[in-house]
Amino acid sequence: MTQSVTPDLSARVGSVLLKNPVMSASGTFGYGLEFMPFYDISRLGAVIVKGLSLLPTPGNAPGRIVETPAGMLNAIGLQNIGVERFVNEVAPRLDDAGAVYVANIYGRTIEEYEAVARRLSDLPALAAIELNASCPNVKEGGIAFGSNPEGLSGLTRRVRAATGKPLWVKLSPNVSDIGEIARAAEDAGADAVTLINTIVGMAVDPRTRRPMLSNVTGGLSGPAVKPVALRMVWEACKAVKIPVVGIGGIQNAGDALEFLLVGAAAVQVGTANFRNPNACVEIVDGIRDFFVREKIFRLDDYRGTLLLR
Amino acid sequence: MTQSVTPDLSARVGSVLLKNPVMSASGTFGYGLEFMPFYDISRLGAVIVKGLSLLPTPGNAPGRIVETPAGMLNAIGLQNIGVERFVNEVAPRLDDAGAVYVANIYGRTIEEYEAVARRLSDLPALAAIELNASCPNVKEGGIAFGSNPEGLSGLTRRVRAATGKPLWVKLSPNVSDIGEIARAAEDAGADAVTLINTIVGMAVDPRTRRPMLSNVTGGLSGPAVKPVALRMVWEACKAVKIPVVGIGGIQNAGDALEFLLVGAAAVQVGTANFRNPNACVEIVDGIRDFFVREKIFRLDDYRGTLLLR
Amino acid sequence: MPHGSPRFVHGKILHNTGSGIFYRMEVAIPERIDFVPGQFAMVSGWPGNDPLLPRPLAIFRSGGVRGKGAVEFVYKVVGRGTALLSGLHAGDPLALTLPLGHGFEFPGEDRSWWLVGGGVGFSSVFPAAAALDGQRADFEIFLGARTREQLPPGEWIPGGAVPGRVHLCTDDGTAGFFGTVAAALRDRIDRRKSSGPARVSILACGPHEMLKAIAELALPLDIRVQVSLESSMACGFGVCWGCVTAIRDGETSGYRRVCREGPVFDAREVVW
Amino acid sequence: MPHGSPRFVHGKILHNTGSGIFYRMEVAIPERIDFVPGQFAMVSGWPGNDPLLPRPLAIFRSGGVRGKGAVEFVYKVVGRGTALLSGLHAGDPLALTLPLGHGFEFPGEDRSWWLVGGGVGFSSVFPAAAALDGQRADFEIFLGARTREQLPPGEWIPGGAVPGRVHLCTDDGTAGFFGTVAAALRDRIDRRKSSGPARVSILACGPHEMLKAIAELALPLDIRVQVSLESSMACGFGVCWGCVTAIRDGETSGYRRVCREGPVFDAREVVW
Ligand SMILES: Cc1cc2nc3c(=O)[nH]c(=O)nc-3n(C[C@H](O)[C@H](O)[C@H](O)COP(=O)(O)OP(=O)(O)OC[C@H]3O[C@@H](n4cnc5c(N)ncnc54)[C@H](O)[C@@H]3O)c2cc1C
Ligand SMILES: Cc1cc2nc3c(=O)[nH]c(=O)nc-3n(C[C@H](O)[C@H](O)[C@H](O)COP(=O)(O)OP(=O)(O)OC[C@H]3O[C@@H](n4cnc5c(N)ncnc54)[C@H](O)[C@@H]3O)c2cc1C
Ligand SMILES: Cc1cc2nc3c(=O)[nH]c(=O)nc-3n(C[C@H](O)[C@H](O)[C@H](O)COP(=O)(O)O)c2cc1C
Ligand SMILES: Cc1cc2nc3c(=O)[nH]c(=O)nc-3n(C[C@H](O)[C@H](O)[C@H](O)COP(=O)(O)O)c2cc1C
Ligand code: FES
Ligand code: FES
Repeated sequence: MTQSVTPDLSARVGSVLLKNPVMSASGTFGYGLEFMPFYDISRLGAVIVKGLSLLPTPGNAPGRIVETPAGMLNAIGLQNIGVERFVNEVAPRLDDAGAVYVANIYGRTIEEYEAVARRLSDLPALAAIELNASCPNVKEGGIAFGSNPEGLSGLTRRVRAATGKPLWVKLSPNVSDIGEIARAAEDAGADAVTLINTIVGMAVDPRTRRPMLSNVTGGLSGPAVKPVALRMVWEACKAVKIPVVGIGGIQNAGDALEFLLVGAAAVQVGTANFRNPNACVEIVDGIRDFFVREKIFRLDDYRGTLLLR
Repeated sequence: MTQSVTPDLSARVGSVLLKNPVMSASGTFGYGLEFMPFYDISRLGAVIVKGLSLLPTPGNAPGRIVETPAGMLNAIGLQNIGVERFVNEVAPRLDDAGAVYVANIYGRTIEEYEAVARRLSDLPALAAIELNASCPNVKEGGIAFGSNPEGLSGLTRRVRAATGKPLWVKLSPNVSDIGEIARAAEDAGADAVTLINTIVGMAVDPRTRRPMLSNVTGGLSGPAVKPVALRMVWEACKAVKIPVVGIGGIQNAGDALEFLLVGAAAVQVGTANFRNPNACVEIVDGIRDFFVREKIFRLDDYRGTLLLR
Repeated sequence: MPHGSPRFVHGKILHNTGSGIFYRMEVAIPERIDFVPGQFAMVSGWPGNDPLLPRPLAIFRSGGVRGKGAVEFVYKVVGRGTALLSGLHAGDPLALTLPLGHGFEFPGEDRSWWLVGGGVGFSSVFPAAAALDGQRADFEIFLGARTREQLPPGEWIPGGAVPGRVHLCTDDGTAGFFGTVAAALRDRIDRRKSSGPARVSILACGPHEMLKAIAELALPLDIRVQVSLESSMACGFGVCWGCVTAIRDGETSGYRRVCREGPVFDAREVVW
Repeated sequence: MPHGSPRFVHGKILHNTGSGIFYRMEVAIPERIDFVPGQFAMVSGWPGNDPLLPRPLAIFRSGGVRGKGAVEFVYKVVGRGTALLSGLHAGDPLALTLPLGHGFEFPGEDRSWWLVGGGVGFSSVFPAAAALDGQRADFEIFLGARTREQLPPGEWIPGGAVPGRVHLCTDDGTAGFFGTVAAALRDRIDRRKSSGPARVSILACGPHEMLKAIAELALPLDIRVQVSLESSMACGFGVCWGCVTAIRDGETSGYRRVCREGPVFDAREVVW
């Protein structure tokens, strides 16, 4: 009787069924294809591609990243090839690779958000659209929408109307009350919320007296933010009924399990990909091993089972 | 001409003159006396003692701290001996030690805050009162006051009226707009703002399925939060005219210089004391060495001189 | 015994080698330190801020020549910090705050001592044994482990060569007494009853469950029990209030710092 | 030259020893890898998350026997990551992503090669020299350093025994040419004019200012210059867009990834 049943890792984010709860986080996984030398990306729950805008975007001047204790600041400024090239050149290759993929989008105006969402709706295989309402690194990156419930609600409603694809809204952690923001997204028709995006931070060089980033401030990610991300995901899970996707500082299966335990439907892995290109699949395997060891047969038997005294 | 002039490190936080800009942060330095075996605490700009309440407070059940990547979560729950014992037993010994000291206070109600502030006003040598409007770990620890401008303004006004001591208001980082909160404190009569207090975070054990802290959530401190703290201090410096004291993840002189560079009048060092009991004085020495090397004669010639393109 | 005032020192590893599941590490420090058995050091000094906090380790031995000091530790790899320690080499730097905490007390009266170490708990019990051995006091040692391999090497046991002094206990019976140290202690208590009225004092360090079982067994018989508790610590010298445990104080109880009022407490005062 | 597809491997340090200001480290890896001179590895694998990011190091040599591989790096301690590396010992684990980036190009035509390394820049230039030496090509090496001690040991220089091939330059004149490598190159160019029309191609790696000076000197003379640029990198394999530099593309310019389109660029395309 030592025979072990392979646990069922399948996860559901609203209407989107994933073979496992591990996705790559936008902006840390390129367009997905870059990982093909390392592993078969169809093994992931989903690939979330780099944030797409209506037109190709050059991004910020160099001085875009700086390492911080157990974290990093980035101010890439959403450099990307634009939605048109994505649809024509990248999407077919993701289809060929058998990947489940989600497009992360942003616009300088609500109309741009709508246009990008509309264009992406043409892609039959696209699993969902993730609305980046929280990029701290471009003035127009949605931060104006993402840091108050009214702004987020308006944006979400408009994009919701522009596409039939499942709509995930990515939330900014730079707020007083994440539950309130999550509810605003839910009420405006989001199919899921994903969080956290990066926390606004800064680093300066005491000797040259200059900021380390050309953009002065940047977004903090990596293990350093995990405790904050986990708390916000927990709060969001309590605040809304739609699925919550947990993101922030996940490096290994144990970290991913923490987010699932507090109620996340699935997780995204970002900065960890940089140090270990295999991070995402190692996390899938690690979750499976944990479930085997702990005799948990289905993800749903574990999700949201945090014990409070 | 290689003779070097000792730089003038004296700092001013409103009417309070400090021999150097390095203070210990509340809750990480006991009542100050615990450091006497390591060094003469009168060498510090000031000692900020553990948060004091009207009555002795038992604090939270064990499971109070947990280490996180480059940081730690704490949920001490403000265990302290109460203001009366502080005034009678501790203050005289701080006087004897020649220390400049500041009392950090909190109350469950505005009236308690007032009472603590009033009792402390009897201490001639007390340099200032730091109002903790931002402890995330006790329901009554001021978080209700600290996370919105109106609450903070009301509390500050009342405590301002209750004491003639310089009043520093310690701000919570768990807000959307730190500048707005800092302005609320300024408008309500604060002599300075100090920030950041800890960021609310969480950690759970995937195997036992329980929170690591008895209080479920706790406050994140240490190097992990430095980039966020620095950004908020920079924003606060731009928002108010009163002095801003920078706190958050300072481990060494370089970190302290970053806060001074973006405009902080002085800094506080917290979690670093745990790993290195000499951290505060090593930072004083490190700042002095840096000034000698860089031929900076006075702190004021360096403070707030960040170069933006 | 009075404890020396703590200091923060930079040391250099002299050796750090595994013996079975235990590592033994000696660190050169600028000056010789005295310590009371049960006292500990906060150990850090590895590169980077992760792990961030120092780790508490009982002081296993302290020595030194010509003004220079050296301290020794014994540890078991249980997590990230101890794994990192085990990867350090001779010559690597290490920072230490020591000696810390309230150690075992040795009241002057004539009595027998039973020293109990469970798991790596022997690391604070052996220094007590060494002190008693130096005084030619009457003591016995009980060592508990899950299995034979998890017992400390016999040659580490101070005064261990004296016949009848050392009682080994394993949960799986692969060495010595088949059962827990608490069960072995019960046997020993029964034998004591028949052999006479010598006063006994127990000093114990090990897993919480073991300490609790010993307290429940010995306290009703008026045997004095001192236990060394564990706790997650941030500072180790009493300034963060992170390490507290509930301690009875007359009618009431309150949270006392394991790093300062402890780690050694009178078992009667611990809220088990 | 085509570059091999990158892989992520766990290695074990074979040796890691300082020689003057440079450390030379060899790492055993599961399989042999091929690389183009100028390609690099992202190196990490130390305990803890601080430093968090891997560090880029040029692949200095690659070898191996019986299916197992080994790669060698040369590095200089400049900050936290390299300091941490320098404290690692034989037997310690290390994780590597390699080979990465676009290396130097060696068009087939008959020409002379001038290889220029400033500071630790020789680490990507010597592999190019080794390749040219293997082809018995005509090449000369220019090495610049602040002072004599900061030059690499002579025996590291591939083909360095050939008289007249190696030009040492020091800013303080303590060895070889008194001045920068750019000044030494100017001399060499002047001498070349007199000696004939052989086509020359420059491969250079070193401080940005040095590369810029070389580009300004050589490009107007129609000497082809390839430069290996540095940049802060998070991933090293093209997915974070953190490492970009401005590159001219016809009339316009855009940000290209140093880790992917580079680190070696045609000096004409770099926006200096
Ligand atoms: C006063 C004192 C003296 C000690 N002396 C020794 C000694 O001489 N030799 C020795 O090997 N160990 C000793 N310990 C225990 C030692 O400090 C811990 O094993 C160590 O801190 C674990 O660090 P880590 O990073 O390896 O484990 P972590 O990764 O921090 O944790 C690994 C596991 O151990 C648990 N754990 C961690 N720290 C503690 C703790 N303090 N108490 C209970 N569980 C914990 C965690 O919950 C986790 O399950 C002592 C502890 C104290 C308080
Ligand atoms: C493709 C490539 C190949 C390289 N090959 C080698 C090599 O073979 N040998 C070698 O010794 N070094 C090499 N380097 C440089 C090496 O990567 C850096 O020295 C190293 O990352 C610094 O890490 P650190 O943690 O020690 O320094 P940090 O603490 O990160 O920084 C110390 C100082 O160096 C500066 N710095 C850090 N990284 C860089 C960088 N990438 N470019 C410019 N300045 C930087 C910082 O701004 C700071 O002033 C290479 C760099 C690249 C991009
Ligand atoms: C270099 C970099 C680029 C990023 N770009 C995007 C982006 O384009 N769109 C987006 O929604 N989030 C972006 N993010 C945020 C991540 O998707 C993720 O929310 C965040 O990094 C926290 O997760 P982590 O700690 O696992 O990295 C980016 C993060 C990094 C580090
Ligand atoms: C264990 C602990 C206890 C604390 N107690 C208090 C307190 O009583 N009052 C207060 O205002 N801040 C308290 N703080 C917050 C610190 O003063 C400081 O604002 C915060 O830790 C950030 O600084 P650091 O990263 O240097 O630690 C406490 C922090 C820690 C880690
Ligand atoms: S560990 Fe800080 S008070 Fe005990
Ligand atoms: S370092 Fe990530 S794209 Fe170049």
